[in-house]
Amino acid sequence: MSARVGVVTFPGSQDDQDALRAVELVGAEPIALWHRERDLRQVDAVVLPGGFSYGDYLRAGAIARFSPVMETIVAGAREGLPVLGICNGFQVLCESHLLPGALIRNGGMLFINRDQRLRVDSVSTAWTADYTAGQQILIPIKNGEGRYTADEHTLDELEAEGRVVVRYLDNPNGSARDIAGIANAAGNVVGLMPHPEHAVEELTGPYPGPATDGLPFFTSILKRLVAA
Amino acid sequence: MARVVVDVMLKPEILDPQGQAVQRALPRLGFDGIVDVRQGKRFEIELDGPADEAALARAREIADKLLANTVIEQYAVRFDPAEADRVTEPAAG
Amino acid sequence: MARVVVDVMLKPEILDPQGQAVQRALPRLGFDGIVDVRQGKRFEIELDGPADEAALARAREIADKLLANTVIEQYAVRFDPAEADRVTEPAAG
Amino acid sequence: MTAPEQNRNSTRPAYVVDTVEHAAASPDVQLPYEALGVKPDEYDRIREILGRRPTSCELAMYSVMWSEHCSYKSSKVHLKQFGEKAPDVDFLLVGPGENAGVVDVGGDLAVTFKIESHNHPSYVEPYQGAATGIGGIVRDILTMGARPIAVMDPLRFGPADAADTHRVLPGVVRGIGGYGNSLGLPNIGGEIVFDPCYAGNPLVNALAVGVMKKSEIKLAQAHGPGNKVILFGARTGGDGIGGASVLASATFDDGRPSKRPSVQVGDPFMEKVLIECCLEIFAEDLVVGIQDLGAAGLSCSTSELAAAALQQTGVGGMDVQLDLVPLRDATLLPEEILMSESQERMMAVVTPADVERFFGICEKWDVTATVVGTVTDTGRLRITWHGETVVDVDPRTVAHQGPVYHRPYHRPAWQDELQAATPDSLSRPKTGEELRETVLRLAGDPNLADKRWVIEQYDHRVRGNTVLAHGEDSGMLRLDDESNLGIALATDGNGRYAKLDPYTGAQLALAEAYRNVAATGARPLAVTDCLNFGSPEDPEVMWQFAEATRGLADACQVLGTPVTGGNVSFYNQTNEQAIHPTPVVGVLGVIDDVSRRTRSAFEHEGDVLLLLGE
Ligand SMILES: Nc1ncnc2c1ncn2[C@@H]1O[C@H](COP(=O)(O)OP(=O)(O)O)[C@@H](O)[C@H]1O
Repeated sequence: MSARVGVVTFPGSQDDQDALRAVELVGAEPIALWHRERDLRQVDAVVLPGGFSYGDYLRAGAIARFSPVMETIVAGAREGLPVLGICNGFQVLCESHLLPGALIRNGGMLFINRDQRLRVDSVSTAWTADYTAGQQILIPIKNGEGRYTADEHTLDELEAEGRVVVRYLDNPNGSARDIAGIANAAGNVVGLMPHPEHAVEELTGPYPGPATDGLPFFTSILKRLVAA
Repeated sequence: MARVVVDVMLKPEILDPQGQAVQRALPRLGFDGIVDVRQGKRFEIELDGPADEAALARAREIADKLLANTVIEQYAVRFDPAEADRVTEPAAG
Repeated sequence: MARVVVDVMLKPEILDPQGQAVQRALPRLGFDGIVDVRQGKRFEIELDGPADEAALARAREIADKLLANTVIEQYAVRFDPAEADRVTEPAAG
Repeated sequence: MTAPEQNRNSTRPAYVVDTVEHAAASPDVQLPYEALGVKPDEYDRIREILGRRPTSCELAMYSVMWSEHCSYKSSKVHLKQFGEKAPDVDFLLVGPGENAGVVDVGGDLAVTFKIESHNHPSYVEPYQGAATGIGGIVRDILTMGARPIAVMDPLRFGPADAADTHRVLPGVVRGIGGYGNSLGLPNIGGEIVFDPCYAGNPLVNALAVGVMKKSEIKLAQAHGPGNKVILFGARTGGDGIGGASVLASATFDDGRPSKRPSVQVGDPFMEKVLIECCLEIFAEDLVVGIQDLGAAGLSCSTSELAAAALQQTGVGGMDVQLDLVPLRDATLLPEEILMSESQERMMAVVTPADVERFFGICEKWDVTATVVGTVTDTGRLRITWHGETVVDVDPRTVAHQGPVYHRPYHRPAWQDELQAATPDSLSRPKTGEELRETVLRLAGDPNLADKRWVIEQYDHRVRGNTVLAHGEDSGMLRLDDESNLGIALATDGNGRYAKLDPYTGAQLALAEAYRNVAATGARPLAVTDCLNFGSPEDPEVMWQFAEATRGLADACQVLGTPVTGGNVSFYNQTNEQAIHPTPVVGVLGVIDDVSRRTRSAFEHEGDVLLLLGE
């Protein structure tokens, strides 16, 4: 039996189809989850996809956090359910207090979509085991509110505990300490601003490549789930 | 030093998708009886010089030129509010 | 009907890119001597029922739960301001 | 801030409903038809059609539906050629006339695409104007039963260093990005051209493309007496009352601010939810007909849905209860409700048996839906307001039988002189210094500059099917993961060529888009066009329009690519100063296997370069 990976659709989610496709590409079973359902349909892991849930009008992720499905996900995450929040999903995770800090308006005020060079700094999370520590990768970013911020104490703690998962090599938006993604203390919950689901196929990934640097996020979780 | 507050809101006849999104979310969070929500912007500006009419006039010009899009928004300019009005409430846990 | 205003601002220690962008733009528009600009949100909420302490308490709960992200923001809640404070200024041409 | 409630009643005089009965009994009442852009002879025709004076609601409907923007009264006689000269092809499933044309791309898939302008609103309020431009064209595509899958944005601005360009351009780009990104639609290409002729009249054209199963094409028609008419999506507000239509019918002139519309504000989240809601409704085959509400709002959707059924089967009609329309502003009068251009609304015709299921899907997506009327067999469109009849017309007279103008046109006197000035008369750099100067000027020209500042504000990856986008000759999308079937799209236009010779200029625009599609490896199939011109009341502008249209129709015939739909934008001028004639042409191509696409960059060292053509 293969691993079941759920992808939540909130009203206003955009990259849910892409996330489902990425899950399928690595051989896991993609399961669509709906924000109103508390039932997680026995998934082994969850992806909160990118997009503009509820238009992101109030604050990115602020309203989605209160969805019924999030109640179950928050409870599950506290007990070890692997959760990956991508972009809007990362914002939802911060709003839900599964991850510390917050994401605010980019330094240049504008929405930025570009292929971004990153460094993987932690390979001990559920979602990054297939990378090597310090590996440089190319993954698209696309957001208007992607600037990570947290108080100094939190930032120091994240660094000390090795919970900074990916960093920008050339910081596009003023994120504190070049942070592009972080994990919770247990390493099962990861939030990322870059979109690994947009870097999984030669045909549609970054050009000029490498085009498929996002795949290991999905292979990492698959291996962990199949091994478990 | 003059401390001025500029409030910018969409004109009443203009659709406010942001306020509506909040309003629609509230019943789901258990808040009923919310008749209307409008969302706008608040700017706190510190200008050098005394807190006089000239400072207000400058702030008004800034609001008109930059802070508000007067095609769809209206604004109000006033001096730093009384203590009670300050946004200093400690964040509740 | 209770009309309540909720002001939400980033905590002072949190960097405010939007306020900074405004501040940087001002000299280019010919406005000098602007020492600081912070940008936040203003909500105007209408609740049914009387304008009493209970209404304020409800609004405060809404602010705390939804309107502000208390990790980075603080808020103030108060009744609809006095006339002078209203955002009804006609847009200047 | 003053609550809307406080205005209510106090500021409105007691309103007397102008009913059909009242209109018949008061033939001498004068209505302000000219303020609504209706010409005296047009008003006479309305009276003739009705056999009485129109009610104020009827006049509202006729005025918006007979406006240039909605009726194509000046362009119709020329646009006919696209049909008359249409090449004989077997892949055209729906031709011009519907909300968008539909093309068979192989397998069980069909593609619909269309380009439209939102020029004037984007000048008035760049962000919202451009945003709602995207919203409108996407709803056109959705209406055909398709899932919208990408957008493109050909843009024209005044000089890059002009103050007004600094006001307009950033707002337009943020608006297109803000709305398109929030819909989850990749932006796969566009154009930005700076030219002084667009100062004061920037062009914001938007193209959308969608895909559907051939069996799922939807049409805008209200068949089946007894079927329910459902309005769903956003509530109706006072947006753009007399807006796009009135604005598009009268020359934009700074001296008359009263002509400026109240601005429409877009709610992309509402539209995204509306898209997903509609697609679920389509998948369960719950609609008999569907129409989006764009310019002319309810006037357009009710009359067009009812007229189409009558036209095709001879049976039709519709009763609508206007007071059931959910309002954002309770003070709106029936005339205003009929004219409101509030965004993010759709109208569907649903059999009584399917209404419950329809409402269930709307509830799932939190979309407001209301039965506002019923299909009848009376042949009439009847609209009531709190029990009183305010409209009783043959819907065809509103939707299809608007005025048709044969506007006079003639070749401008200056055309010969313009054409005589060949490039030979231009001075050439002779010294190294002059050459350096020329190179630097070219390198510094905004028209040749890197467009990254714009492109990076657009999401081009969402949906995961973008094979080619910005930086390439045309955008390319995968339609099918299994077969790798895909489409390519390019838009092109050159106002300077078109000014020099509108006939050839339009053909060059087509040829360029055609080549751009072909160069990626796709086979060009079909065309959509947005014809941006000055005032049709100027015979020289009208000549440019006639020539450009003729040129495009002739070229489409030769290339075998039918025009499947498009848009005309007139009155792009300030006082006497018209923009260059700017036909923008979009070409759709199909490619059997997107993995065999050709990029525009050199890919491998050692590859051989070949030059084709003269
Ligand atoms: N407004 C726009 N929206 C989206 N893409 C654009 C826009 N303007 C230009 N582009 C894209 O940028 C790329 C380069 O544009 P440009 O420099 O005008 O080159 P070209 O002359 O090859 O079209 C093209 O792929 C084009 O599609």
